[in-house]
Amino acid sequence: MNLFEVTPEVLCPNRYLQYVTHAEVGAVTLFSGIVREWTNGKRTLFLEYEAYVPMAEKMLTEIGADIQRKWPGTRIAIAHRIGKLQISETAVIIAVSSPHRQIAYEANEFAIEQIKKLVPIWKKEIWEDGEKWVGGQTYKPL
Amino acid sequence: MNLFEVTPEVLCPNRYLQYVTHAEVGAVTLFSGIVREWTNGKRTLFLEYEAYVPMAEKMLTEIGADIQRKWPGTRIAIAHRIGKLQISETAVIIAVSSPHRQIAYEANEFAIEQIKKLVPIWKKEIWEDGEKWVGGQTYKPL
Amino acid sequence: MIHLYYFAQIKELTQKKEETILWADGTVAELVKWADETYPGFTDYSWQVAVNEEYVLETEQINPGDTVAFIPPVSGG
Amino acid sequence: MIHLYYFAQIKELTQKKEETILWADGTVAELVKWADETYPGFTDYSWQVAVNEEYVLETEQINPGDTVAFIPPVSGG
Repeated sequence: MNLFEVTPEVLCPNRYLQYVTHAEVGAVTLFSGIVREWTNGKRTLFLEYEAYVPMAEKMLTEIGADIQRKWPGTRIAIAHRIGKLQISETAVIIAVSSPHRQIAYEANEFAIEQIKKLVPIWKKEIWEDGEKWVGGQTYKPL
Repeated sequence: MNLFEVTPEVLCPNRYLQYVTHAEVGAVTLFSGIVREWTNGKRTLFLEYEAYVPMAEKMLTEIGADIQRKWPGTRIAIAHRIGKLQISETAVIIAVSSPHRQIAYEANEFAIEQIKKLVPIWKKEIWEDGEKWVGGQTYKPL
Repeated sequence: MIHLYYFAQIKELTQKKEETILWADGTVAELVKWADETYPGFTDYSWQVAVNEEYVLETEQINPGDTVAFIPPVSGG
Repeated sequence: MIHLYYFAQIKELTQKKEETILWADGTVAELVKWADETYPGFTDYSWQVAVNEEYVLETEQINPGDTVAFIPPVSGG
């Protein structure tokens, strides 16, 4: 029913939009996380994404299930790209459909927040004068 | 800089996603309003959209300008389709880009709320046993 | 002369999309009076008025050459 | 035996992506002790541990056949 993937292939928005669209859908939101050239005045040349693929896909699936529990009637597709990404390429796509629009926005934003907290994917920024793994928020089990 | 159109052509999400993407963009949100088959237990066969096209495009442009004043650094593309639309076809697309994601969600949702309040576009629902122009919210000038 | 546009349910009442009428001068309220006489039931409908593609109040003046649209409650999106 | 995965900055410290090591039994804390002895500086890094693709606490038991991953602060999206 849902679609969750971590892939080295270029992400195509239509694939995910179509996946979540069916006759009861009134609204689809799509989030696309894009490789930005400038961060805090520092110029990024490109990014390298790495993932613990089976666990990442499993956690994306759990995030999707969580969303459907919180907001019944939604359908979700999430894809995260790995490997070398150039400026303006898409690193992550989240598509959420719902009969009504407010839930589609809310559930979509929830998904990206959860991804940034929980899913084992890492980003290395490569600049002209160096590189660094970006350490984001850390998940602490209780 | 921005793109606002009211058109009888099928709306292609990629056109609007690409339009708002540039080197400083970190997040793009896309909203797609879809023709739903079932509304309050009533089955829709298809929809007819009509617009006062020049005023509608002008107001979309104003909504875009308003968003850029409220959230500097965003870029916006909005398209609304008119004519006969089948179930699961896209009636409206809103693409918003921003360096950071929260603004992209917020500005996108603001855009659809404004469209539903202000822009001279009308929807007629056609059922098996009748049809009706849908009267939404009404704009009251002070 | 002024040019008038009708949309959605209003268009179905007037049985026309647009027309040009003679107009010396007057307010939106006066045009509404004319419309209600010409198309019985016109004021039973809900609409806003736009002059030259801007929403206006009923006290707004309409001048020859203006374009006036009757805008029923919108339902785009 | 258990299978270990290293990612991102941890992978650069260990100079390997994965390895299989002998393991009778013990907790995550004991594996961490082994890792710090094997790869000096290991505990200077920040990471969570996942056993069989689930985040766990340091008190969790690791059994032969398990897959253990060291998960530095994630930065996907």
